[in-house]
Amino acid sequence: MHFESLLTPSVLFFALGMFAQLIRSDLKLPPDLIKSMTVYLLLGIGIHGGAELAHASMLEAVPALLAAFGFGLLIPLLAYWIIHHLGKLDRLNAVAIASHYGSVSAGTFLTAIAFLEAMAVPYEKYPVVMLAVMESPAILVGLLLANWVRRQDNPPEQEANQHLPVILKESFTNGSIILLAGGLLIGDMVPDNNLQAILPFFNQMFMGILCVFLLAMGMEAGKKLNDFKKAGAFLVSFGVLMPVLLGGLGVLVAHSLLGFSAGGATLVAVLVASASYIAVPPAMRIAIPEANPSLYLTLSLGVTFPFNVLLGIPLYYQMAQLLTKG
Amino acid sequence: MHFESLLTPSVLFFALGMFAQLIRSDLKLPPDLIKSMTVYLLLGIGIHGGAELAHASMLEAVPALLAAFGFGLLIPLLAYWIIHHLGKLDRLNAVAIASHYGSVSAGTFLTAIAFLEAMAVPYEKYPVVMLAVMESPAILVGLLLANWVRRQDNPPEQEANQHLPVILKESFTNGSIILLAGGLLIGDMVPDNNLQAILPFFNQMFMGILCVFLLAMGMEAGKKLNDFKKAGAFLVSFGVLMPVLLGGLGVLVAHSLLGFSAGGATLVAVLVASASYIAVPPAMRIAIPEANPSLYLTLSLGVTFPFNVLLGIPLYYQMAQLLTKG
Amino acid sequence: MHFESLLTPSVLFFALGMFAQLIRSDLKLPPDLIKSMTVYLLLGIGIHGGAELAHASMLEAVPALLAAFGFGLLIPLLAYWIIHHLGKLDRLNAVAIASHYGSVSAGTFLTAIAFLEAMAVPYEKYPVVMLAVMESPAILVGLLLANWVRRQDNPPEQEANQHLPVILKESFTNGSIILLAGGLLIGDMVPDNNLQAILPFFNQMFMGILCVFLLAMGMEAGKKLNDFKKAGAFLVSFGVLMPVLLGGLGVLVAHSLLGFSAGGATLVAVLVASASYIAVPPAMRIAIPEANPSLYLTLSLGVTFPFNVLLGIPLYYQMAQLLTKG
Amino acid sequence: MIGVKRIELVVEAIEKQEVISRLESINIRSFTLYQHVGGYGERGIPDAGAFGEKFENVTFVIACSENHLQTVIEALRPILKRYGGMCLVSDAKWILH
Amino acid sequence: MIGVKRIELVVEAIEKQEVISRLESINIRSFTLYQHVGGYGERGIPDAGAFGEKFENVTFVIACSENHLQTVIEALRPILKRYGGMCLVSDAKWILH
Amino acid sequence: MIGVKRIELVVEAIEKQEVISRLESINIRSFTLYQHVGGYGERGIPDAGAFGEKFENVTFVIACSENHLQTVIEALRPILKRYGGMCLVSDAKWILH
Ligand SMILES: Nc1ncnc2c1ncn2[C@@H]1O[C@H](COP(=O)(O)O)[C@@H](O)[C@H]1O
Ligand SMILES: Nc1ncnc2c1ncn2[C@@H]1O[C@H](COP(=O)(O)O)[C@@H](O)[C@H]1O
Ligand SMILES: Nc1ncnc2c1ncn2[C@@H]1O[C@H](COP(=O)(O)O)[C@@H](O)[C@H]1O
Ligand code: NA
Ligand code: NA
Ligand code: NA
Repeated sequence: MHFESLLTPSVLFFALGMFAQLIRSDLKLPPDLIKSMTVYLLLGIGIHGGAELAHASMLEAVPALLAAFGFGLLIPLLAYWIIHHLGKLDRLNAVAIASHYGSVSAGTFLTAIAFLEAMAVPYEKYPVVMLAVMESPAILVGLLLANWVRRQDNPPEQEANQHLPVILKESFTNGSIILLAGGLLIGDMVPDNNLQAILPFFNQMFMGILCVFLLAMGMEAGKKLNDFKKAGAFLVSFGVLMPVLLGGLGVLVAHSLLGFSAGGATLVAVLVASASYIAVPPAMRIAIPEANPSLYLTLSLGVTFPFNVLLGIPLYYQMAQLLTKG
Repeated sequence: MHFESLLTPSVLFFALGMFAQLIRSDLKLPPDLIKSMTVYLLLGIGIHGGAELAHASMLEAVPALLAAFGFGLLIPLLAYWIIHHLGKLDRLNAVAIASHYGSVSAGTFLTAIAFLEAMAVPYEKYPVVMLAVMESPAILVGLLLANWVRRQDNPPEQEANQHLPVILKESFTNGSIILLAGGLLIGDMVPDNNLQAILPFFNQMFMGILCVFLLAMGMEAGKKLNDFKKAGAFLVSFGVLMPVLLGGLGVLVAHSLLGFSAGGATLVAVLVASASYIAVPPAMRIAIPEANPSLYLTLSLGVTFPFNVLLGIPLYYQMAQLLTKG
Repeated sequence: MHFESLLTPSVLFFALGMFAQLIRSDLKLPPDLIKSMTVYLLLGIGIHGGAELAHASMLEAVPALLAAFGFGLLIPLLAYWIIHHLGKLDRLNAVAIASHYGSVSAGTFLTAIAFLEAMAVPYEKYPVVMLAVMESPAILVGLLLANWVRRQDNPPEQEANQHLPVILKESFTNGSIILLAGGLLIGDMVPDNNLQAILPFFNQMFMGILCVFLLAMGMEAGKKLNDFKKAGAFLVSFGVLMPVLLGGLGVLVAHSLLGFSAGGATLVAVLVASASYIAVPPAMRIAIPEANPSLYLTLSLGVTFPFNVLLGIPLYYQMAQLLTKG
Repeated sequence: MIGVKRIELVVEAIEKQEVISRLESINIRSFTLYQHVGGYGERGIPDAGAFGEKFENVTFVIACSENHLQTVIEALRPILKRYGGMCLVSDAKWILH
Repeated sequence: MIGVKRIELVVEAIEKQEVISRLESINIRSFTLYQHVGGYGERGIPDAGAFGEKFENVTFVIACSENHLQTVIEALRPILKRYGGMCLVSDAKWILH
Repeated sequence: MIGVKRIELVVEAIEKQEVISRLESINIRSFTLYQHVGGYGERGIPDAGAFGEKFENVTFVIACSENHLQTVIEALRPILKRYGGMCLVSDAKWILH
C-alpha cells in the first residue's frame, strides 16, 4: 500500500496545487469556484450519507454522535493546555488555535473518503454525521475559555460578552452545517427512486470535482507554507505532532468504543486530527480580536492540512489496521 | 400524491434554502454560481425541448405560440385592473407589478418539470417554446400602459419615451431568450448522433443542478419574505390568489384550446401563474423609476414564487387532472 | 462533409455567442465561469492525453516535441517579417502581434478535437503535448525581438531589460501550462483503475462544457469584431491569411516529418495556425508597453480565432486529407 | 502637481452606459469606474439578490480641471434628477507623470 | 452645491453589520459601500485565501453635514478601537439633484 | 483628528506587485487596495474580456503624513511614467482610534 496510496488522483491534485504555489505560478482558481465546489461536496457527502443511513437504525448512530460531541469539547482543552503550558504561547492565542483543532476540516475528510474508495476499503457511514456534529462545539469551548482567560486577567468587562450570543448562533447555523445536515436529511427522507434523478450529478461527479477542489486547496495550503517561520518551531511541530496524537486517539475510540472497522476508524481519526480552516477562523477573529490570525491560519491550513492529506491519512489507516487486526 | 409530491428533492432543496434564510444562517451561494446554473438550465431545457421538437411538425406549435403571446398581452391588463381598481394601489406601481405577472419564471417552470418527472407524468414539449415566447410581451404592455398613465396625468412629456426603444430592444434580446431559443434551435438542428456527445452534461446533470439552483432560489425567496409587511395585506393576498386564478385559466386554455394532456396543462398553468423576477424587474426599474422596486420584487420573488413551488404546482396538476379526466 | 461539419454543437454554440454579441443582447456569462471552464478543459484534455500516452513510448513523442518547439521559435520571426516589412507596421507593434501567432489557442485546439470526434476521425495524442510545449517559446522570442528592436533604435536602456526575467519565468510557469502538464502527468502516472473514479467528470462532461465555453468565446470574439476598423485592412487580411499559410505548413510538417494521420495533422495545423489570447497578451503588455493592446487582441481574438473555428478547422482537415490520401 | 477637481458620482448600474455617453458628448474620455458598489439612499433600493446586479450602484471617479467642472456637472445632473444618486466634488492635486 | 463632510471608513468585513446598525442608531440611512476591499495595516491581517472573505475589508463612504460629523465619528469610534481600521474625513461639495 | 495626505493611485493590475514593493522599500506598509477597477484613459486600454483581469486597474489608497508625501510620490512616479495611470493627492483628517 505504502507508495501507491499516494498515487490516487486526489492526492496528486493536492500536490500539484502546492507545487504551482511553490514555483509561484500565476495559476489561480476563481474563489467563487472554490466556494461552489465546497457547496457541492458538502451536499454530495450529505446526500450520500443520508441515503445510506436511511437503511440503518437511528439508534445505532447515538454512540457516534456522543463521541463526536465529546471530542469537540475535550480536544480544545487538551490543545490549549499543550500550547499554553508546554509551548508558553500567550493564553488568548492558545485559545484561538486550540479551538481550530477541536473542529474539523471537511476537505481532509473527503480526501480520506477518496483514499478509502481508491483502496476499496469499506467504511461506516456514521462519520459523515459526526462531521456535521463536530463543526461547532469547539467554537463554544473557545468562547468560554477566552472569557475565562479574560476574567482572570482583568476586572469583568462588559463588551467582551456582547458578541457571544451572536457568534454562538452563527457557529451552530453556519453554512457548512446547513449543507451537510440538509443533505443528510434529504438523502434520508427522499424515497430511493426519487433520488435517482439527482445521483448522476451528486455521485458520479463527486471524485472528479473533489480533485479540482483539492487542487485549489493545495494552492491555499502552499500560500500559507511561506508563513512557517512566523509561526516558530514549537507551533510547527505542534501542527504535525498534534494530529498524530489525535489521530491515534481517534482510531482507539472508534475501534474500542464504537466498534468501527479499519475504514470507519480512519475516518474518525481524520475528524479528530484535522483542524478547521473555514468555520472557526472568522469566529475566532470576532471573539478574540487580540489573537493573531496568521498563527491559526498558518497552522490549520499551512501545516496540519497538508500533513494530513499527504501523510496523516495513510498513517491513521495503518494504525486502524493494526488495531482491528490485532 | 398529496404529501409525497413534496418529497421530491427539488422541492426539499428549495425549502432548505428558505429555512437557511429564515434562521439567518450565513450560508451563501456565490452569485456567479447562481448565474452559471441559470445559463446551464436554460440551455439544457432548450436543447432538450429542441431535440424533441425536431421530431414534431412546426405547424403544431402555432396554436401554443399564439396562446403564449395572448397570455403575455392580456395578463398584465387583467393584473393592472385588479391591483389598481380593486387594490387601490397607485397607477404606476400597479403597472410595474402587473407587468411581472404577464411574464414568466423559468425557475418555477423547471420545478414543475421536475415534479412531473418525479411522478412519471408525460407532458407536451411546446410549453418550452411558450416559455421563450412569454418572456417579453408583458414588458411591452407595461411600457405602453405606463405611457398611457403618464399621458393621462401630465401634459405629454418627451423624456418619458426616450428610453422606450432601448428597453424594448433589450427585452426582446435578453439573455434568457438567447439561451432558450439558441438551445431550442441547436437541439432542433443538430442531428441526433452529433448531439450524443453533449447529452451527458446537459441531460444527466440536469436534475442535480436544478436542485442546487432551487436551494439558491429558496434563499433568495427567503430574503424577500421579510419584506412582507411593507407590501401590505392586499398585495400579499394578490401574490397568492392571482396565481391560483391564472393557473386555473392556464389549465383551461391548455386543455380546451390546445388539447394538452394533464402534464402539459400543468406546465401551461405554471407559465401563466408565475411572475418574472429576472427579466422584468430591471426593465421596470428603467421604464418606471417612480415605482417602488421592493413591491414588485417582494411579490414576485417572495410571495408568488415560493407559493407556486410549494403549493401551486401540485394544485395546478390536480386541476389539470380533474379537467382531463372529466 | 462540407456543410454538416458546421452542424456540430460546438461550432453552433460559438456562432450563438457571436450572434448574441452582434445583436447586443445583454447575455453575460460570469467571467469566473469562463475561467472555471478553462481550468476544467485544460485539466481534462491533459488527463485524457496523459492516460493515452501512458500506453505509448515516450521516445515517440520526441519528434513532435521538437517540431512544437521549432514552430514556437520560427513563427514569430516569420510573422514579424510579414507584418513589419510587408505591412509596414511599426516594429514594436509588429513584434507584439507576431508573438501571439507563435503561441497557441487552447480553445481552437479543443474545437478541433470536437470536430474530429463528431466526424469519428481518429487522431494521434502527441498534439496535446505539443499544445503545452508551444505555449511559451514565442513569448521568449517576442522578448528578444523587442530588445533587439529597442537596441537598434536607442542607446542601450537599462529599464527595458529589467522585467525580462520576471516575464520569462511567468510565461514558463503560467497557469495553462501547469494545468495541461499537471493533467498529462496525472493521467500518465495514475494506474487506470484509480483513474476510473474521476473519468465521469473529466471525460463524459467534456463536450458539454466545451460547448458552454465556446458560447462564451463566441461572445468574446464578437466583442472584438467591432474593433475591426481600428486594425485596418492589412492586419485583418493578415489575421485570415496567416492562419491559412501556417495551417498549410502545419499539415505539411505533421504529415511528412511526423508521419501523422489526417486527424493528427489537422490538430498540428490548428496549433500552428492559432494565435494566443490568454497567455501572450499580458506578457506583451508588460514587455512592450508601447504596443497597442487593441491591435493584438482584435487580431487574435476577433479575427483569427473565429476564422479558425468556423472555417479554418474544416479547411485544414481538407488539406490533411488531400495530403494523406495523395 | 496641478490642482484638479475630483468628481465622485454614485449612480445605479443601469445608468452606466448613459453616464459614459454623456461624458463622451462633452469630450471627457478619462474616468475610473468601480462596479458592484453597494449602498443605501433616500429611495432605499433593496438588494435585489442574485439577479440584482442591475440594481447595484457604480461609482465614477473623474478628475478634471476647475474650468471644466461646470460642464461636467451639467452633463450629469439630468441623471441625478431622474434616478437619484450621489455626486461629490472635492479638490485634489494631480501628480504629473 | 453645498458643503459636506466625506467620511471614508475602512474596516474588516465582519463588522459590516455593526457599522450599519450604529449608523442607523444615529439616523444615518444613506451610505455607499464597497465590498471585497483589500488592504494591509498595522496588525497585518493576512490574506485568508479562498475562504477568507470575512477577513477582507469593506469601505463605507458617508457624506454628512458638518454638524453631524461629530455624532457619526463618536458612533464609529468604538469599532475602530476594537478592531482597528482607517477613518478619513475630508471636505466635499454635494451636487444637488 | 490629525491632518494627513490621501493618495489615490490608479494603475494597471499587472503593476500591483511592483507598487507594493516600492511602498515597502520606503517603509510604507499600510494601504487600502481596490481590485477589479475599470477605467478609461489616454491610452484607451480596451476591456480585454474574460481573460483580461491583468488589463484591469487597481486602486491604492494611502494615507500618509504631509512630510512623507514627497517620498511616496517619488517612489511611485516611475510606474506612472512607464505605464500611465492616475495619482491624486488630497487633504484629509485621520480619526484616531
Ligand atoms: N449621504 C450619502 N452618503 C453616501 N452615499 C450616499 C448618500 N446618499 C446617497 N448615497 C449613494 O447614492 C445611492 C442612491 O441614493 P438615493 O438616490 O438617495 O437613493 C445610494 O445607494 C448610495 O450609494
Ligand atoms: N495609512 C493607511 N492608508 C491606507 N489604508 C490604511 C492605512 N492604515 C490602515 N489602512 C486600512 O485599514 C485596514 C486596517 O488597518 P489596521 O487596523 O492598521 O490593521 C487595513 O487593512 C487598510 O485597508
Ligand atoms: N482624468 C481622469 N479621471 C479619472 N481617472 C483617470 C483619469 N485619467 C486616467 N484615469 C485612470 O487611469 C487609468 C490609466 O489612464 P491612462 O494612463 O491615461 O491610460 C485609466 O484607466 C483610468 O482609470
Ligand atoms: Na479536529
Ligand atoms: Na405569468
Ligand atoms: Na500558433
